[in-house]
Amino acid sequence: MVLLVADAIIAAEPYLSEADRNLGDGDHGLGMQRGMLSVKEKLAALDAAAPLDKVLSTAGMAMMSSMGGASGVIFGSFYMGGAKAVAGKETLDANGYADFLKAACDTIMARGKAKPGDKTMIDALHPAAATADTVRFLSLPEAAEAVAIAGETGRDESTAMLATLGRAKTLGEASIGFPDAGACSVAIILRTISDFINQ
Amino acid sequence: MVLLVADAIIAAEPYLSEADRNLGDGDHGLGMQRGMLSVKEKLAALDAAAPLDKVLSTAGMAMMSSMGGASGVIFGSFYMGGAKAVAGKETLDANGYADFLKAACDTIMARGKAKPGDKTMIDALHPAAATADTVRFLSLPEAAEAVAIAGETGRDESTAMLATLGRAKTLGEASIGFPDAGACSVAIILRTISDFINQ
Amino acid sequence: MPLLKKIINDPNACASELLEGLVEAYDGEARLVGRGSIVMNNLKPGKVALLVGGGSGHEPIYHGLVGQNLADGAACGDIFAAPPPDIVLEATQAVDQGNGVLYLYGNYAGDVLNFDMGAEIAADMGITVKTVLIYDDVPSAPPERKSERRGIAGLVPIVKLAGAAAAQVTTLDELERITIKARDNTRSVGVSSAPGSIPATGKPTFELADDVIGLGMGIHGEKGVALIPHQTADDLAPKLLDIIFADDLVFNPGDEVVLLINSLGSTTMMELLIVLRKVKAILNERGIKVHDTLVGPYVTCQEMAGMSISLTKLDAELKALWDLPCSSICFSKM
Amino acid sequence: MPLLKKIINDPNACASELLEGLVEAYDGEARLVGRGSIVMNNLKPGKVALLVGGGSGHEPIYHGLVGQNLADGAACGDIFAAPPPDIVLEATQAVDQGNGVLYLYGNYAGDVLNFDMGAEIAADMGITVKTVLIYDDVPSAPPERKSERRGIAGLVPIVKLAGAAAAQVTTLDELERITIKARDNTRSVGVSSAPGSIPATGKPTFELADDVIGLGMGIHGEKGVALIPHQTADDLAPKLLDIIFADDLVFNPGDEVVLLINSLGSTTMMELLIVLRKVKAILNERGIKVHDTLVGPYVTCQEMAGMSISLTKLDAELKALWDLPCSSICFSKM
Ligand SMILES: Nc1ncnc2c1ncn2[C@@H]1O[C@H](COP(=O)(O)OP(=O)(O)O)[C@@H](O)[C@H]1O
Ligand SMILES: Nc1ncnc2c1ncn2[C@@H]1O[C@H](COP(=O)(O)OP(=O)(O)O)[C@@H](O)[C@H]1O
Ligand SMILES: [Mg+2]
Ligand SMILES: [Mg+2]
Ligand SMILES: [Mg+2]
Ligand SMILES: [Mg+2]
Repeated sequence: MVLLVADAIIAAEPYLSEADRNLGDGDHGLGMQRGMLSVKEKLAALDAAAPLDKVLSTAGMAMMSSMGGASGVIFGSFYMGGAKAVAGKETLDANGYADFLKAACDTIMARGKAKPGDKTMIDALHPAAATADTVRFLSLPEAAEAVAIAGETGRDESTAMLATLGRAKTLGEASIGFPDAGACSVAIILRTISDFINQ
Repeated sequence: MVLLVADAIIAAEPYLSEADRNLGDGDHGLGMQRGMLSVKEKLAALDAAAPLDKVLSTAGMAMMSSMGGASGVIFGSFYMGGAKAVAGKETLDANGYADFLKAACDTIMARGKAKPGDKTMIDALHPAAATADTVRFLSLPEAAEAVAIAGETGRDESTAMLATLGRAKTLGEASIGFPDAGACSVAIILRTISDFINQ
Repeated sequence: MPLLKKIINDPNACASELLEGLVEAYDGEARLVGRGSIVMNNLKPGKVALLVGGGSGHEPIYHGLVGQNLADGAACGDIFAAPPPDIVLEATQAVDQGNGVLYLYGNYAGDVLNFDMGAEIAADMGITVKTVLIYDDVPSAPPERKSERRGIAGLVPIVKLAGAAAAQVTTLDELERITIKARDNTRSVGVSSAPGSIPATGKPTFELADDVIGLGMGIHGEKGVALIPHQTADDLAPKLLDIIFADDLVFNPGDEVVLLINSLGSTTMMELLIVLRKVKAILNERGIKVHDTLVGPYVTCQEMAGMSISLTKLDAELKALWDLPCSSICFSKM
Repeated sequence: MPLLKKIINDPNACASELLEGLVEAYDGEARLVGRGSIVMNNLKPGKVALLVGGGSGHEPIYHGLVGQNLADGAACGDIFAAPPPDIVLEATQAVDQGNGVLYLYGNYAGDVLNFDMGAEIAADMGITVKTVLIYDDVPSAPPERKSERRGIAGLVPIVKLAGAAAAQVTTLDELERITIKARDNTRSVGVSSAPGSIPATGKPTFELADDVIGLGMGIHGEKGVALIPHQTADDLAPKLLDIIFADDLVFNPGDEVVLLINSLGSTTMMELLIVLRKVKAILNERGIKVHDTLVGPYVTCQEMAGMSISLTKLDAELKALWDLPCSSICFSKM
């Protein structure tokens, strides 16, 4: 699953870089691509029987140490932070997925100090995590789809936001009208997860 | 007359620069323009009764000190060198014109060490001076026209020549196929003189 | 954009290959450390260390400021990307001489996130780290939110002064104090007229209409705060200086400054000198004395076109530090 | 070509305005002389003088090489045009300290014609002048017609060495001898991938197809001796070095050299460093020791894209002169 996410992000490089070009320095897709290529490499080296949290933390570490930039720490923390929440779990259910997303979101917010509304990837991840929390009772496929939709909605809503953090900050009003690049990545990640679970 | 030549050269700036772009650094027209603007300025300051040689040497000095580049010295020497030959003369006849051109050509060749065939302005000036020498018996209008034609022929013949001097030298074979920029200037100068005398 | 015929190898290997080349440029004075750092050889034991760094693609900074009486090392990221925490850590361990390390870098979210993580791990290992952020780009935030400003070309005089201090102080606190003073005495403002390109994609970092230039554009090609008509050097220079003089740092007649006119890449030295001509005239009118003038492409964004003006106000302490000779790829002083 | 939004004033006044700006960059160390020269202040009486010069538009050279232990003055022409004789004369009179003046400039018809005339008039005034022409551009003529070659980026190490010598010698002959040795020990070769433009017209100095680069192109954008396919840094570097090694100057294992990787303008420092990486590897293989490496835009042609490699072979005398500190806008050494 993590590998599918990697491929989806790698395939989306031009789109993600373009998104960053509107508000930032145009390299978000390249950074994510660099990170995901490293994830694939590191996971290939990992033995197949490795527990879920080990897979996730390995992926997170790979991104953190290969990407650099804001998203290296941010998206590295996504997997690394989330991994703790699923320690010991063999498989994921709606409950575990909710725990994972909450832990990921909390870790990133603690690190990056971004709040919802700052026009960052948090604006896709936070609503997604909140949704996951409210649909714990659903089946994983149903929950994952609800989460994916929440992420996409959050990404779309970031378009209208005024950037108050990161590179786009200095744009002020000019930052309105474009979705945040990191939010675009989050939407792709959550969508890929749901499609995998639902296929 | 010298003023008409100045205006003709200034008007030909793009054409002369383009010619230099093919073989040199593309600034011949700009240098000649700079020189001729200075000529007009200096001659305006000169009293109208100034003798011919004074007018010519003033023009030559103006070019020499304002243009720089190869053509500053070369074309400055054209007027300054030629001026000596017409010292004391009130007006120009075919004889005087021939003397002027021979002196101009000799001065430039002494300075620049260029021989006919090196693909420089000499390849227009030298045949023109030679022609002038052979038509001393003609009327000035007839002689001036013959000289103008000789200059234009020389310019055209420079096209086929292999550059062995100046910036174009390093082009080797690549220098063949374009007329020399300085030769183009000479042709314009001699043509303007003839048209003025014949009008 | 015309097709750019860059003289490179693998477009995705530019950052690592240029760093290898940079180390070669030091002719044995510095070495490659870990995955992406350059560090001076034979640092004095006990020396208070100065570490700079940031994304690559802005050469000759940051890594070109490693040198004698300048930075002791630099942690380098990929093109336009802050170095990851483990590279920061590798550099920190290499420069540390037991007396603490000062991090000095530009104020960008990515850099702060990564350097902070590196600092945390270094602290766990018993290395004392302090951080001074560079934020000299006046138009990027109002004075009351100064600490949100970006770091641009003003980093050159700031690193020069910090490097001189690092060569002389005995404590990290002392280095921090002087570096903060250098930072707080530095203001910059710039314009950009054409984008640079991202080596990996060849794509321009932004687009700009033919008749406008971007005021306050970032050195990464981030959009500026305003688009103004393209204009002459003599019209532009006073506008830029007014932005600096309108800020909270007061420049009085008699004040001495270091002046830097920086090219973002393809803006020619000819243009910088024509701008300098006007800038000096204005400073003279105001009675501001220029102690030293720097002009050239120090902080670039590939072949981006544009320039910036930076002023660093000197007091006696900073002036003495400025006059200390230094040597590096980016900036040397006899 | 995209529309160039140069930051200038009157396009025909660029040369004079940039020179005024350049003088300002010296913060009182140098002054404007006559119509187009920059000359160091308080030269030592009796000093053997070194005068450089040439057309403008190639900043930071030539006039940026005026400085301490470098050139005493520079005679500057209009954009790409050699200075007229009277400017050469004004500069000559200003730098002369009664012990003779050495002219050191690039081998171009225009420069030779104008400097020679200046020298003649100076001689009439009783000033002893000698001339050393710089011709380091290997591809521009075969070894047997070496003296017909153009002067390109190799002028930087040559002027640096001549300037150091001028600060120490007591006779013009001695300065001439050392300068000739520096010139004869220097070789360069370059490529160009995109034209610069003439400020007055905005016109590119030449055109080049999208898939080729010009080998041995002049710094004025004169056509090169050959067009070769655009290629990687690792493919190009050996080809360029082979041209130098195939020339008449022998580089033996153990020889020490100064290496200069020069950008013609918009070629980025990143690219230069990637080329340097390969060049150093090749020199190491050959056992040639690089005593000092210079990398950056020293000799430019506006925003022309391209780079050159220069090698200057050092003997004991030249090495000692190289190590003398110097200070200028173009090149400083601690
Ligand atoms: N403090 C932060 N908290 C959360 N996300 C952040 C923060 N700063 C930046 N980001 C995210 O990182 C994205 C930019 O990533 P990227 O372009 O790879 O890094 P950089 O900005 O260093 O070039 C932004 O779109 C935003 O979503
Ligand atoms: N040694 C020389 N003798 C005669 N004419 C010369 C010589 N060198 C150059 N020229 C002329 O000068 C012209 C170039 O002039 P210009 O472009 O103004 O100077 P530069 O070559 O310095 O840019 C050439 O086309 C050639 O006709
Ligand atoms: Mg980015
Ligand atoms: Mg020319
Ligand atoms: Mg970035
Ligand atoms: Mg010229």
